[in-house]
Amino acid sequence: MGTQGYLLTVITFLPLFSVGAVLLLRSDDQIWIRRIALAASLAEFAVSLLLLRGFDSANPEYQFVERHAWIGESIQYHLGVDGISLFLVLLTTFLTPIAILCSWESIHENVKGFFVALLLIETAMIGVFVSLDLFLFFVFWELTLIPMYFMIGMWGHDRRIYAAVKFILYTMFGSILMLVAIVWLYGKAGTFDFPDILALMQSGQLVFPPTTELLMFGAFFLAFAIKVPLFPLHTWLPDAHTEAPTAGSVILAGVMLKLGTYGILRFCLPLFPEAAHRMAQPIAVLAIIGIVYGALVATVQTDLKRLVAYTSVSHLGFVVLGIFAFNTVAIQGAIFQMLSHGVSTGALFLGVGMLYDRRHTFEIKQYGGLATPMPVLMSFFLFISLSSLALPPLNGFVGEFLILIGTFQTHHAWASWASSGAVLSAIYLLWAYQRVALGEVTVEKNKTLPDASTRERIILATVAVAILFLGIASPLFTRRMEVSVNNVLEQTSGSRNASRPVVAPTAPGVAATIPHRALPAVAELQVRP
Amino acid sequence: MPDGQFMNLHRLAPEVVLCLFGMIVMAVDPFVGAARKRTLGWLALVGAVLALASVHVANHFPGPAYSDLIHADSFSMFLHVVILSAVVMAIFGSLDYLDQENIQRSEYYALVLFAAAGMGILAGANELVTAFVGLEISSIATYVLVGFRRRSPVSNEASLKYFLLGSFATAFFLYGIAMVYGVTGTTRIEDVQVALNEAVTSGGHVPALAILGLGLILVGLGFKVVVSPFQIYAPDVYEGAPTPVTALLASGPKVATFAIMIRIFYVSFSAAQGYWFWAVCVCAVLTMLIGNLGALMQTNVKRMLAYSSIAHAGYILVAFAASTALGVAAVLFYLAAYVFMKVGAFVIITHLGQQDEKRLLIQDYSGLASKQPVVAACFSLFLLSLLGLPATGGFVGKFFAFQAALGVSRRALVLLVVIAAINTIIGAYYYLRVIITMYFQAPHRDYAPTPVPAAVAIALVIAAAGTLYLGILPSRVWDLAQTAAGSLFPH
Amino acid sequence: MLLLNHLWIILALPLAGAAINGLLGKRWPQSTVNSVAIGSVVLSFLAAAETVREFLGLAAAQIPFIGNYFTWMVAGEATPHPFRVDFALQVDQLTVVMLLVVTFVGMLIHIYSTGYMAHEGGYYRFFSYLNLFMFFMLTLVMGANLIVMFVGWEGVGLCSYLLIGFWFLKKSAADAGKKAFIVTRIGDFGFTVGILLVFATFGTVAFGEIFSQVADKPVDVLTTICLLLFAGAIGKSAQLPLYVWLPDAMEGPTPVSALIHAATMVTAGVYMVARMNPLFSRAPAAMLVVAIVGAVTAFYSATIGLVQTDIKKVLAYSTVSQLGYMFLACGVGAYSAGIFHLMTHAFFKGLLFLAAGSVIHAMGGEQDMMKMGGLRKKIPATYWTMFIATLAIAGIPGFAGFFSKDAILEAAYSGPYANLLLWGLGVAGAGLTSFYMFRLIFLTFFGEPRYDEHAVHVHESTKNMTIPLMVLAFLSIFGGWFAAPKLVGGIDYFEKFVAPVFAAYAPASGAVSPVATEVPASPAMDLLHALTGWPVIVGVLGLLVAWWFYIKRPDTPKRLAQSVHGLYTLLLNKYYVDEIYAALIVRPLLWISTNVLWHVVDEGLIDGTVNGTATVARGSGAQARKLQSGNTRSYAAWVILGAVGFTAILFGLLGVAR
Amino acid sequence: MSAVPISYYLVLSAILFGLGVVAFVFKRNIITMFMSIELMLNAVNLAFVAFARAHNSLDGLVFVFFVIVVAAAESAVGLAIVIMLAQNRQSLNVERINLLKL
Amino acid sequence: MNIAILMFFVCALLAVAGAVVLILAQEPIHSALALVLVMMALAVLYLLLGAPFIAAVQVIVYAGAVMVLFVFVIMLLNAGVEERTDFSKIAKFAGVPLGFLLLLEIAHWLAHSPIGTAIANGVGSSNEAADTANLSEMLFRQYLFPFEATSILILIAILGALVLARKEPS
Repeated sequence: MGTQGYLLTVITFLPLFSVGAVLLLRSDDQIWIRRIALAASLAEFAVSLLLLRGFDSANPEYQFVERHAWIGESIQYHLGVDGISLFLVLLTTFLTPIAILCSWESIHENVKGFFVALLLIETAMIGVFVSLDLFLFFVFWELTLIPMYFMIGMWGHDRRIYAAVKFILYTMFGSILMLVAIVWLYGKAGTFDFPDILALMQSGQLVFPPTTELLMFGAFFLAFAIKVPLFPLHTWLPDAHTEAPTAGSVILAGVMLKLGTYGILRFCLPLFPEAAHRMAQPIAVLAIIGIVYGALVATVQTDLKRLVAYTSVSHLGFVVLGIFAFNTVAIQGAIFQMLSHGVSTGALFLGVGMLYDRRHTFEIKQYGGLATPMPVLMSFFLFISLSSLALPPLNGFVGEFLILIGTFQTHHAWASWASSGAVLSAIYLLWAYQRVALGEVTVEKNKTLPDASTRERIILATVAVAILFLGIASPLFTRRMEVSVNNVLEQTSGSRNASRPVVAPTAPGVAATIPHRALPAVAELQVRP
Repeated sequence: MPDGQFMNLHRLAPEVVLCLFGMIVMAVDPFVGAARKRTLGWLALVGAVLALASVHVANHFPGPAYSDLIHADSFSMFLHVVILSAVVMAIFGSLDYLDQENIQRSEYYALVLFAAAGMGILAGANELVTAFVGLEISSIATYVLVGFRRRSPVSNEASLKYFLLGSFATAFFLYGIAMVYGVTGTTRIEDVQVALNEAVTSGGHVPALAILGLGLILVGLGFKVVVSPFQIYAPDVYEGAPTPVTALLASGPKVATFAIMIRIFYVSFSAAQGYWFWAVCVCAVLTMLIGNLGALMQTNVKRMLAYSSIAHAGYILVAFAASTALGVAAVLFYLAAYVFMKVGAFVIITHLGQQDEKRLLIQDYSGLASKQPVVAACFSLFLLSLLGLPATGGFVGKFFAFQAALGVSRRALVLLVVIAAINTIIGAYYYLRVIITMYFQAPHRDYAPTPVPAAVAIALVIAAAGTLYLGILPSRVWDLAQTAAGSLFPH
Repeated sequence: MLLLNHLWIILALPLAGAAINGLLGKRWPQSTVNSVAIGSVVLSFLAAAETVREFLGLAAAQIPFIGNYFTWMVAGEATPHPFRVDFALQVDQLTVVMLLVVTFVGMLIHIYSTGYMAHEGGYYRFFSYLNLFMFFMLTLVMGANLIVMFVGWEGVGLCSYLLIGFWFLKKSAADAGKKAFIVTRIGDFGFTVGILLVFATFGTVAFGEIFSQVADKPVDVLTTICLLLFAGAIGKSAQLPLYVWLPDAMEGPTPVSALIHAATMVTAGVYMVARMNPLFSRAPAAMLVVAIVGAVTAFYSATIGLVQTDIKKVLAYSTVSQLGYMFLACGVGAYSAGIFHLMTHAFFKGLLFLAAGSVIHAMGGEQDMMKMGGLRKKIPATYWTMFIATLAIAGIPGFAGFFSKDAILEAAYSGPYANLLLWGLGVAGAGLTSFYMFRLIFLTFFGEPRYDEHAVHVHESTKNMTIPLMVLAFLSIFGGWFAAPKLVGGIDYFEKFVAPVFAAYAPASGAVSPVATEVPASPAMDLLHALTGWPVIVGVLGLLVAWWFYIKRPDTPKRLAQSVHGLYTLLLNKYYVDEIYAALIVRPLLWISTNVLWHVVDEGLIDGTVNGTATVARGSGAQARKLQSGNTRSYAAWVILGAVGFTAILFGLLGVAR
Repeated sequence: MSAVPISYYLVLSAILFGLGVVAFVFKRNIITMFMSIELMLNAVNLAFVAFARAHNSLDGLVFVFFVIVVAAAESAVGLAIVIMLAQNRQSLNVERINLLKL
Repeated sequence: MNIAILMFFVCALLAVAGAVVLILAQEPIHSALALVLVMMALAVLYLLLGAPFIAAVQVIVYAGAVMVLFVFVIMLLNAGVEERTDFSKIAKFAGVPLGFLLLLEIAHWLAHSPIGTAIANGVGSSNEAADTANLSEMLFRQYLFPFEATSILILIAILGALVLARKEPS
């Protein structure tokens, strides 16, 4: 995997630079702040499309690799994408302009800060997807939190502070333990470089005793599971979503939740195969509980945005389930589901946001019969709901069905239980749609609401097209993933069979960093158990 | 004794410069009109900066000075830089503060410089009594500085508490030294090590009296580096002291004392590592917990930051407990990062506190972001760094600390790191609370923000730059820290 | 071979129509919308017809003819179990039948709708939905693999949802649409799992590939598959226990009821079972279940039909009942009979609905038969066509329904899977059917008007509505004559035509419809036998009873109702099934979700834990502060404590070391 | 002629130091608290001298010299602080000086 | 029973007594005088230990200068009877007992330390090592640095006293 230019660096940091540009503007010059932010994000999307051109879907290695020493020898600036991260990067770059566009008018105070935060998040999220050095990964991982924290806290709704704090403490709790695990891993492997660590494991030089491995897996998984969020770690999500501004929700649901599932797929499985297989059963059970539970709770929500938030719990359950089926089809489905959920749920939040812009409430009671005043918006809303309830041939169906098919190969019961999610999703989405759109207009104010503006039509049309495209042209995506997915699976199973010595030897890197000058007492202390 | 070891002032260049300027400031004082005392501040600043520069000189002639009472090794030099940058920032922070409190006096600067000199001695001391003298120099100077706002009762009170408890603890330290001297017949760091190792080889274990001495020394030093249960005085003193002094207090003595602590524990008492390891672990846990929990419910930012500095001492002890060269390096790096973010934070408090430090409650900062976005941003940066968010020095510091601790595969240390990690979350809560107030809450109507004076601005720029530099490009400093740590263990 | 190679055109036309009308129709006059909608359907019908013509020219080996267009889903290509779904369409005899029925009836109903919907808002929307439905229905019947079929399957469900709720301002309509979609989805749950199991078993989802392997798969697996798939069919074709959505679906505009809820969509289940016949034929248990469900439903819903007064509701229950017959047919192995009945039913039931629509139209929206009567003279066209349809459904010899229903009951009586009990149910159902259908006729068209003649001025519908009626009436008579020769010992041409589909993968035992194997005795006897068979007898009986009840002694029903009041109310309330479902499933689920899952688990347990930890932390924080008493002496005490403590620790370990 | 074992001196110094500690925590008057610190320092000195004697080296005595100087300096500042405090407060009772707490 | 031991015990007793009085005395002035007593006793012990110079310094600097300063301040602030408040429970119930515990602990280890067995010379026996010349030699050569440092220390002390104790220009 030779270095192939600096494309990834550009993609990762372009938003950051545009932040600089935005900062240069006067903070009351809202129009230009918006324009520049939008232009930047569109440019970003265009650039990121270059990835598709150069990407070789037959190559299992990481591509567009960049690798430079950063801190000492052990910490590197190491970037690269494979079939798994490729589309997640694209998803990010695709959703950001939409998020910017949808907050075009709904954000009034401190516009500058808002778009700065948005662009910062983009950089951080892309960074997470492309970094191959655990340290670098963690840095980006944590950096996603703060801008989102500000976004929720500053431009959120009534209970925004509670939500923001809950969001950040919840997620930090997970990630800090992951940091410990990462550092511990370094202590054993002597490097933070993900591929190198894997190589060490493959060659049997680096082996963990089962218990340790389980603990490590736990530390990593907890961080990711909170992000996903996996039942029962999901309670930050409804609050965060409900309180966040529309753009925030779109990014949060669209991309940020995927950080979790991506992390599981990229790190938890290959690094701790044994543990992953041992924990597969309970985790799958949790995922299934999440699918059903999320759906049921969503059904009875009285707050539209909260409802959509809970659907995420349900849909992400599918993804986790797919991942832990350890089956190519299922995992491809899982990745695809990440994309389609990103688009569909993002779109749902867009719709909800547009309603909010008009009526400043999420209470379903406050709506009803909206199809009469705003047919276009509601038609889009229905279309999006349909994609979210996995109606073929839309995107939602493809993802879910691939997961189910794949999972069913290995675990009949899991898949069967999970399929019930499809029924439930129909229930909550259609019921919600009915309560919002159908029937007579119940609230006087709603009679005069304007239908979707041109800007909104553009946004909605874009996502609608994306939904349809994902649904019909799924092979364009799945084919590019397959090699990488098999690669991951091979890592996950391959190092299981690797013969292993009893005790884990400390890798050379460590010997280098703990020199012989260490005091004698310490020297003998280290061998002492 | 060969004269080679005698009088090598150049190896003490920083201290010399500091004392010199201290006296100059005093000497010039009478010729400066009451209105222009501020210029003395700039003079002192020049002194501090020159001292910083002179570290470079001293660095050129590493080796023992004054018949080996002082070591000008890279370890001491590293810490000199850290201490002196803290001093520089503190002085920048003081200039306008003293005007505003109208206590603009030459003594202040002189004392700061002398205190710095004391800390320098402490950092370089290679002999216990010398260390004691250094310690006292810095302590007595700071006792006075703490009480510098004479009209303010809290300032007096802080000064008294600090003085009483400080000298109380020092007495323990001294008695500890006496014990060590009693056992080994010497007070030179390496000689003690040799003697104790011999004792171990002959007697089979470290002499009891030495251990007792170590315990008493730990009391004295623990008091200065502010670890539980000797942290007890810190919140009161930090709160009562004039804010720039608090900045100095929270950084300088801590750094210097850690220096001598490392020398004593790692070198002199290396034989006893198996014993002090546990003491340090316990101490670390207590310190982190008490520091963070105490800060959790504070309404006064200054006091909150005081607690947070306790907590940070705890994190540093985690690295300290690693008892490897890597651990020392981690401690050094952490101290460097810590100084920038902490002093930065306190300088901001200094500015925001306004006349008579009346705006110290968290509520007072509500909506600050909309009135003074840059200040708020800086403050947030420091807070996030204290909280340990990536791309800041605080994070990298914690990271290296964890790395050092986990580098030694030992269950206790893993546990220690996990506890530290969980404490970070507790910490997050109160650091973020301040950010919430600044950004998420409506601004106070009655609050009229004072424009940021140049000096404060400079201090902030230095602090912020340092924090970010250590956060994003830590390699260079990390390498220095490692060589510094290495210089402790020749052979 | 022009169109066979471009099967997609048949689908594409209505889709295009839907898209055009949906996107642009809003601003267009009705005429334009009409021409787009009807044009697309007519073209698609012609295309279908042409396709059939070409198909007839194919050699047996080329059947089923498959057109493979693009790969729609693919995953794990490199793995031992690659999953790959092509968007492929196929044509075989079964498809041909469905194709013609769907396109033709669909076409007629489109034309009819131009009249019926003329005065409704959202005209373009209606036709765009209708076209979209055509697209999905055709996908369903032409799909060459389970997944494509499933696409159509779900798609028609969607359209039914949209069309039932077309008048979405009416809450009842919106509810009905939702109910239809969700209830069918429950069935689809089974269908989905069924597909999963199929793939897991056969490693493919394409019909041909599945059937070719079917022989060497264990019976229990096949049974499971069949039952799961049948669950889907139950939902879609409104069988017990999931039939509840269909009566409510009558909230939709009548043409919709005619097209979707009588002629085409609801028969999808039957089609699917027939399509999967190789599997079913090898799973006797599943067959039995299908048969039982069919027969019971046939009888059960007929009983409900007896007492309904809403003209469309009657037809709805009759539809459910008729679908029951089709499943009964499949269940007893007489697939062709089932499909045959599907076809004839499409004709006469479509007709019935359209006619009913015409009546309602004439009555100015009135649906309650009790408020009609004596319309015979006023709307003769409607009357005559509807009467014909009724004769057909009642199974009066010579009409379409007679042939198909007769074939089914005969199979149930003497087929390889014959089952007298089910046959009995079927016959009884037939009697009831004939009764309530004639009840409908008599109540509507005979007797004295029971409505205010000044308020409502009844008028015959326009040509574009009556012409489709007549066409369908014609088919309701002659649509069944393919089978006529059989009566005189000849062969059933319809069956002969579709037989290959069911024969191709039939198990050795030979579960093909029995009639073919039967040796004709004497034609006359057969004819007589057929004409005097139980079905005919009960049919006529039903007619007479209805005549007695509603013409001769109009007060009888009331008296009867009083005498068996309990039964009457039970029927009137449809056995309270909806209420039971609500009480047993819907409400508990909502209650649990709200009060247990959401409030207790989510807010109570999980958030409680989270916030609890925070509270604990704050509490201990408050305690930690208390250490700072501000009293220097206490501080001194702390320092001493530290000194003692640490020396203790150190010496403790020294002791250990000693 | 026999003489006094060093340990006697050491024990004495221990006793004095301990009493100093106790005094510090026991007394309330700032000045006397400060005196008890002086007492502790004296105890330390005694120990130094005794050890110096035992090792027969002079360093100990030098240390004592430094300690005394430091103590003197300390007392100067300390008493200054006491005076300053006395100017602002009525009581010299350390327990009444607790504005700063929690 | 020899004179050295006798003197040791007398002085030790005086010292301890002084310390106890320091603790118990109500009046700060009494405490001060008690402390002076302790210092004197110690000075004698220094003589016994053969450190006449230190003894002298002890008497002059400590008992002389420092304690006089104390007494002076006590007079200046005319500190009356100490009020025995007991706000700090922890000081009462933990501090004091632990103080004694610490005393015992230290005493125990010192008593049992091997060095303790070394015998000190009696009175008068002049100790070459300890003579003032060598002492100053050490002070100004080997320990020159701390010595210089202490000058700074004293400078600081002066400064401090200046800053803190001066009357406010009101």
